[in-house]
Amino acid sequence: MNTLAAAPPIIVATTALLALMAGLFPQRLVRREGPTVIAIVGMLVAAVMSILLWGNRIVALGGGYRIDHLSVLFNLIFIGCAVITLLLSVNESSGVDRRGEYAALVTTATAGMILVAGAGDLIMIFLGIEILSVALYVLCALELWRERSLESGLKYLIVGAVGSSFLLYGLAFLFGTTGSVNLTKIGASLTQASFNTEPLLWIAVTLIIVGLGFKASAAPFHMWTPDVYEGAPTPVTAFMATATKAVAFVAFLRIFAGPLIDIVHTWQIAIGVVAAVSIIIGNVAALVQTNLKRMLAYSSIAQAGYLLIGVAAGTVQGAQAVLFYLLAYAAMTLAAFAVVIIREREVDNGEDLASFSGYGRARPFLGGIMTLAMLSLAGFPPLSGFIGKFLLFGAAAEQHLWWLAVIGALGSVISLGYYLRVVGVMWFGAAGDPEPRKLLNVSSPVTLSTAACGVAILGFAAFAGPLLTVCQQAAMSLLSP
Amino acid sequence: MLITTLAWIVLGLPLAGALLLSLWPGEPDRNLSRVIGVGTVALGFVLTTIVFFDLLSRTPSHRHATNALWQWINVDGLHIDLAVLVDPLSVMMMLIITGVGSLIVWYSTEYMAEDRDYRRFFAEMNFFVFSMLLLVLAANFFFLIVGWAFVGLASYLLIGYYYEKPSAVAAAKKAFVINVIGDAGLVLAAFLIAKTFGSLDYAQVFATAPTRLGGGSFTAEMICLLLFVGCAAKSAQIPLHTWLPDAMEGPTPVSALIHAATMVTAGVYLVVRCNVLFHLAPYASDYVAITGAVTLLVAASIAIVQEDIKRVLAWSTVSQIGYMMVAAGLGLYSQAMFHLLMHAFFKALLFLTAGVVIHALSGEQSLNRMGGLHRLLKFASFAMLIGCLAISGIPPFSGFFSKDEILSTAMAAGPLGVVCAVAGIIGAAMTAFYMFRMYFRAFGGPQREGGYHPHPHMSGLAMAIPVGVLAVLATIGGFLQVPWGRQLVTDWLAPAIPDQSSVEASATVEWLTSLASVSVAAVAIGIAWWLFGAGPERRLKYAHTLAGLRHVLLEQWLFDDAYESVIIQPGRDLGDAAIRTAEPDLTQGIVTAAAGFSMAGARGLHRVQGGLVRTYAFALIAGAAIVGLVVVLAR
Amino acid sequence: MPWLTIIIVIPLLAALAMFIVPEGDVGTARLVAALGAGLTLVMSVLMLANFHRDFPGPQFVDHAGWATQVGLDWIVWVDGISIWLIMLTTGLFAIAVAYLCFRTPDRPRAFLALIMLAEMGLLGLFSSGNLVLFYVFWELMLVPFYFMIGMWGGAGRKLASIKFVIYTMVGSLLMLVSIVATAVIAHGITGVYTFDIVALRNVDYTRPESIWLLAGFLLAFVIKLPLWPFHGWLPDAYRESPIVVVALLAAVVSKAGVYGLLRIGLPLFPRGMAYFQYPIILLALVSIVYGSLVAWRQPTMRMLVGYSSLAHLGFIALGIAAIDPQAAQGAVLQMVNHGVVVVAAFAIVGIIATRTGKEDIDDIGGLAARAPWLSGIFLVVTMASLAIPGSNSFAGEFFILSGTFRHDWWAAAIAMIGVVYASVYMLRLYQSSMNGPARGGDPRRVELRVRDVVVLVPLIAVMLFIALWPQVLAGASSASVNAAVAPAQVAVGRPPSEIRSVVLPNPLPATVSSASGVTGGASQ
Amino acid sequence: MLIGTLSTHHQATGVPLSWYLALSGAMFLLGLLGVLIRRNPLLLLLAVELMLNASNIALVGFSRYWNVSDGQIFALVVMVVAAAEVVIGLGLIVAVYRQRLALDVDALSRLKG
Repeated sequence: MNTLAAAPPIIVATTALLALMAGLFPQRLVRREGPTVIAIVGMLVAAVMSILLWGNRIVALGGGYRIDHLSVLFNLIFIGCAVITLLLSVNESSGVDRRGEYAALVTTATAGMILVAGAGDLIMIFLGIEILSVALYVLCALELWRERSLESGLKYLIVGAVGSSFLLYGLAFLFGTTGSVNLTKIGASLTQASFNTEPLLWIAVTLIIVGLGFKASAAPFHMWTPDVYEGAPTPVTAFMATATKAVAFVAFLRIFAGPLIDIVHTWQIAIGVVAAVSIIIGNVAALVQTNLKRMLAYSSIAQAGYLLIGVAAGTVQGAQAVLFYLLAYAAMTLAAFAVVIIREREVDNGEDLASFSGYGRARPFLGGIMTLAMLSLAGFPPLSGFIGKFLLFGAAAEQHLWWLAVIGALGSVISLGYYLRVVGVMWFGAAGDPEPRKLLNVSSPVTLSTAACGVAILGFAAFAGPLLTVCQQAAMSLLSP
Repeated sequence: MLITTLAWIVLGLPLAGALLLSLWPGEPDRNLSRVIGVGTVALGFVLTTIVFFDLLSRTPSHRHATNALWQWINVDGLHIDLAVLVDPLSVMMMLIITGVGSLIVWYSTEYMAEDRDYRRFFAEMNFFVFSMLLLVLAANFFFLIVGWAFVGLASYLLIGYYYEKPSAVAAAKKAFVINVIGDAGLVLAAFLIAKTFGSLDYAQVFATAPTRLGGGSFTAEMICLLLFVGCAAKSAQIPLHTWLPDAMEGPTPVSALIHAATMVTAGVYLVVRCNVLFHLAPYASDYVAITGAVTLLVAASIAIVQEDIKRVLAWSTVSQIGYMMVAAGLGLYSQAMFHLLMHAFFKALLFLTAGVVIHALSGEQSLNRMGGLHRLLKFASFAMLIGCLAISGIPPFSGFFSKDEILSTAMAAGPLGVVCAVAGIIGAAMTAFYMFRMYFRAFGGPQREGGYHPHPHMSGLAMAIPVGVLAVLATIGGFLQVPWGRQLVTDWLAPAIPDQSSVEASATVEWLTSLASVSVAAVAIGIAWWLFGAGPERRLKYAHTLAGLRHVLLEQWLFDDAYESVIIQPGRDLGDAAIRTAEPDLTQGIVTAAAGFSMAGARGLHRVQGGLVRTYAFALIAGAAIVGLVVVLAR
Repeated sequence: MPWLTIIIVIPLLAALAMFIVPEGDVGTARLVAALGAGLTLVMSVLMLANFHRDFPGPQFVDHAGWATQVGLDWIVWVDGISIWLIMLTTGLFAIAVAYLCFRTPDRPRAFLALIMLAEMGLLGLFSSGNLVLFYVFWELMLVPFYFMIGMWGGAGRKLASIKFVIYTMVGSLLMLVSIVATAVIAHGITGVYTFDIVALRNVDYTRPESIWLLAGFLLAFVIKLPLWPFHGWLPDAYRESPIVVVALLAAVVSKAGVYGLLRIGLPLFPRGMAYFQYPIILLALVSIVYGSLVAWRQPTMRMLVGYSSLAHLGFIALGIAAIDPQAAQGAVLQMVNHGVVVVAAFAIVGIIATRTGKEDIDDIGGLAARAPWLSGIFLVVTMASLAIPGSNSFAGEFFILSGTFRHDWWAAAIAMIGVVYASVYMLRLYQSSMNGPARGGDPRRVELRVRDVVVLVPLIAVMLFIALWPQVLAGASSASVNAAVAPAQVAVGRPPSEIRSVVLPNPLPATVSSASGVTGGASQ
Repeated sequence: MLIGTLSTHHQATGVPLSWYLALSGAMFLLGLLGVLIRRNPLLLLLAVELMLNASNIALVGFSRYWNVSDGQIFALVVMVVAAAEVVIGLGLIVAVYRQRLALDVDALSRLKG
């Protein structure tokens, strides 16, 4: 029974192996489509498994992994992002021979994420994060022949390793302060004693914030993000921008909103400051970007700042807001990247903002999706991005973190400068090249998943009620170990 | 009930006429325009006489009736009804408006016969009559203000009737704007009244005024001063008088009806209507009288040098209203109304006669190009002479009785009254001088050089009959109210003017004043005859004496220049300055600065992000230090 | 019958239906828009017919859950204030659609769809019974205007559109913070976490709380209005937008700011309003004088009318800041009046500009000679715009200033400067285009045609009706206005004799109104 | 509580916890310094290894202090992870080399801004 609870990560990890093997098949058709199909099917099975496990609270793997509402919700987020990433990569021009590795790496990373979401101890958190990081280093550099891809992989590796070291060092100190790696036990020991004046704990908290902040690409630990996002293959960027960010936040929640909740005062302001700095730096730096991927990278930095507001609140409302906003954020970011991916296939410089001039009028559907994504990211109601921000501000206000809410609001104003620039270029700009290289089939998986993201942006808002109930249950599960 | 219904009909007729004429699809037949234009006003006059006799048949204390059509609005306890008040005062005004009005509109049918926009003229005339009737019939201050503004609008439209002429357009705008200033004063007065009394109804305000406002209280003074701002603007009293001479750009019948007989006297009407309030505000009343006295002198002095026949009459109007204001300010309300009535007769006569001349000379208005018209236009000459004698206060013409009554009663009304009476007597001399200057230059002396081409033609009956009727009225009208005889006007108005001050001049004073004013007028006429009666030679000989004064007079005491340089140009400059500096620098500046700040930050971050791994690692470490510091500090 | 929901949804459906209309099929697009706007208008008129005139509280309450656990709900209702704004919106949008149907813009489907979306946003805004919903619609209406300016505007449209949005959003995002904070603080006081406007009216915030919470809202409101010096978005947006958009911005969108003050500022944060009373009065007065002066000196017709609108909105803001039932009633009247008049003014400017091809005042002249009907209607509009006594605008301005005068006579006196200047600049507009020697092409071409008449005549008819019988509006709104102003009156210490409404009204029970939903309000 | 016991000798070994921590801290800082000043990617990887191993020492030290095995298990996991990272890192370095690019991280600055 307990092992059954660990089924999702196990299934996904197995799927990764199967996909890898499928990529080695002699038949070209299998080599081309097999890995993707296997990976998607395998992950969907894991998703179904997770859904079936909804409502259960099971501890498995000797306390290292657990199934609760939170982990199930995140499993679905991760799998959703991974599946859409894979769908967006279909027909990618790069070699068929790498299909197996590509699908396997994405799936492996997903397995690592799932482990973090269900982590019951510090080891599992670190392990999961490293599994996905290592997979992502490779994914970034997957287009080895492209200098930029390589650069982004190596940069990510080096800076990422430093970040991981910070995280690890922080985890080590957390273990050292409490004498346990088990999250539940850490929580219990922190509740019992007064740790207000414990320098080791301060070091632990600081280093964990840095390490996770790095993974979440929060400022000032964000500087790798634009470079890596720009250099990596765009579907990988989309995956990183959504799933990886979600991992960082589930780790944040698992650690801070879980065992460290009783010493909230030691980390609340610090996380708040990181959030504020991220919002300001991300939004301001994005203003002058002309590369859409880079712009979205900075936007993701700012969005990390918004999500951190919810973490800083350190309440169920905060966690709930983070969860909802992550869902919304994933939908809007994937939608934006999906359109960029499509544009990249149509023209050479598809990631340049300039190539989107007049795009909305030429392709109202894709332009519409992009517009929806941008408006939602900017927080226009009634899109899901707005509801997320509204909840985050509410969580901050509940904790009287007024300054955070105000900075968030001002940051949103700044963000209009670049989000609306995209919209403006698409709809108000002079029409670009009249004859794109090739038209994607409407029924292609790429188009369908793009549409799905667009629908999600609206749907998450329309069905905010039930969705929030789910998020709330997930958030509640943080507090009851 | 009957009389209010009739009042509503009288009010509605010209409105219906105006609407009918302006909304008539296509170009209506000229006869139709004529019939509607004259018919509505004339019918109004007939109905008004019925009202008049109905009121006359009642006992004086029952000579009033109000009727509301509907509750216009009720906001926070302030009820405003669309209501009329029929009382002796309003009926008297109605009689003037519809009576003189129908004569003038009739006259216009011929005067405007050549005009392209026939129906527009009658539509606007009808609209004016409606507005003026609304003004006098309103039973509360609100609809008084509405009528007040509507006559301003009608005046604007008719001054700017020849809208292709830039000078007419400018004059119209000037008249409108100055009248809006007056409206503003009136509206503020209404606010103060509403605040003080909680009502704008005449009946309620006047009934409770003595108890709610102490005599001479600040509120009473303020109300009356603010009301008088409106009166001054409408009745062209200093310093808001500058629009009236320019208003002569309108067709002559318009000048006769609006800018002589009716609209410009609305200010007098209002002061008389609010006699209860003015009675409680001695300082404001004094101010009214002083303004009247100053205006009558200033306007008369300017009239002396005018070369345009209509502008002479315009300034004389300003001056004559000054007399009425003197009377009203001194509390001599019925005297003011009597003079108003007489003025309506003789000034309408003068304007219409001037119109006959202008018509005969195909639009010529300058006195310089007239002369010796007596032989060519006998009828007009006699009519004009009657008008001049009347306005100069020569007995037994109408002006003598009304002006004389004002002056003699003023003599008895305290020191200010004496001062005003003296001013009035000086004014009377000036009036006689400039009127006969006009008369002699137009009709006397030899014909102008080169004669008249085409030959001046006598007008038709439609113009002649109104002139004739008015000439008769200007001649005998004064006998309505003669000293020690029947005081018909005063008696009639008595119910509407409860606070009639019991100033009664002694017989000696009365005789002396009359003698003084008549004799100075006669001397002035003599001088005018000597100077102007014989042709241009003598006039030109003396043209350069007192050049400085003459210049000031020609510049109309520099009021326009002062306004232009003190109020209008600074306003323009301020607006331009706002557009030049405040708009881009202040309102745009904040935004631009914020945007610039953000962009500078963005460029700074752009530079920092130099692509070096070590920078990134360093930022990580620095960030760790900051977070650590915050953790330690915030603990 | 869920009146309001239907009224809000019809334009949305019309906008969505534009997606199905085949490209290039202008006729169908027009038909869809006309049907959408027309049906909305008819529904709103029917709703008005069922309106309970004397009831001060919410009516036609529709309530449906959305994300109830976080206070997000679909609560829409109207009271005596908002019903008129709903009528104004449906009426003016119908006019705008009529105008557009005869002058089909480039890419008509998209434009008409955006117009319909804008209508939905405004209708939602004016009927929101929930602060978050209010915010949702507040922002929602921004988006279509952004696109309309950006896609159909003039040469500087890109900058104008983004400036318009960013400027507005500065205020509105802080408003979002305030909205959240309001609920949080109210939660601390009452123990109920709600965004329901009716429920929040009874919350007794401390003075600093009230001030700070209102501050967030206030910025959004004064930017939307706009009041000087927050009108930085106005010149560019007015200069670059299509004339229909300018008209709607001036006529309806600006009312959102005023409505916010009335619906949220006065009843929810009376102490804050007491604190900000004089700052708002001051800004309103500056707007009046400044707007008038700048309008006077504008070179183009549309900018003249645009800045005149700044001045007129200053009057409306003054009426609310006066904290007096009479002034507030005047402001409500004037909201409708200004909307009707300014749309007519812009319509005429648009007609003249399209027929002569010129917008500069000095380039046009003497049109009255050959276009008497245009001239006549323009005169009526001019007079209404400068609020000549007897016009509908005067009814509003009179009570605004009369109410202001009662406590702050100086403010009313200063505002009179604006009244006088209104005549100066409006006559400049009228005379220079209509009078004088003919300039700017063949005036005969400018004369009104049927397409113009269908736009202008309904507006003129409304103006005349209100001029003749404003009690229809005032009577149906006074109860709500009194209720809205009463708390602030208490806060500024007005004597009890002046306070017309003591008890804050609850929604009209569903059995009395014909609304289907349950009430969203809290009990006393 | 813990801070007070940092300097007390552990019964079993006699090596106080603070010594472990001092060593680990020194290694961590050394690694950081290496990351900051080195340009060769191989040496950078080495520096990162140093940082990871600093954590390992801390983990082991704490594990000893609390007398639990968690920390040691953690350290073992870290070793595996570090190995994996190095493998990937070396692979990428080889790829860089194959692209005939300079083995200098400062040269990896095409992506910036």
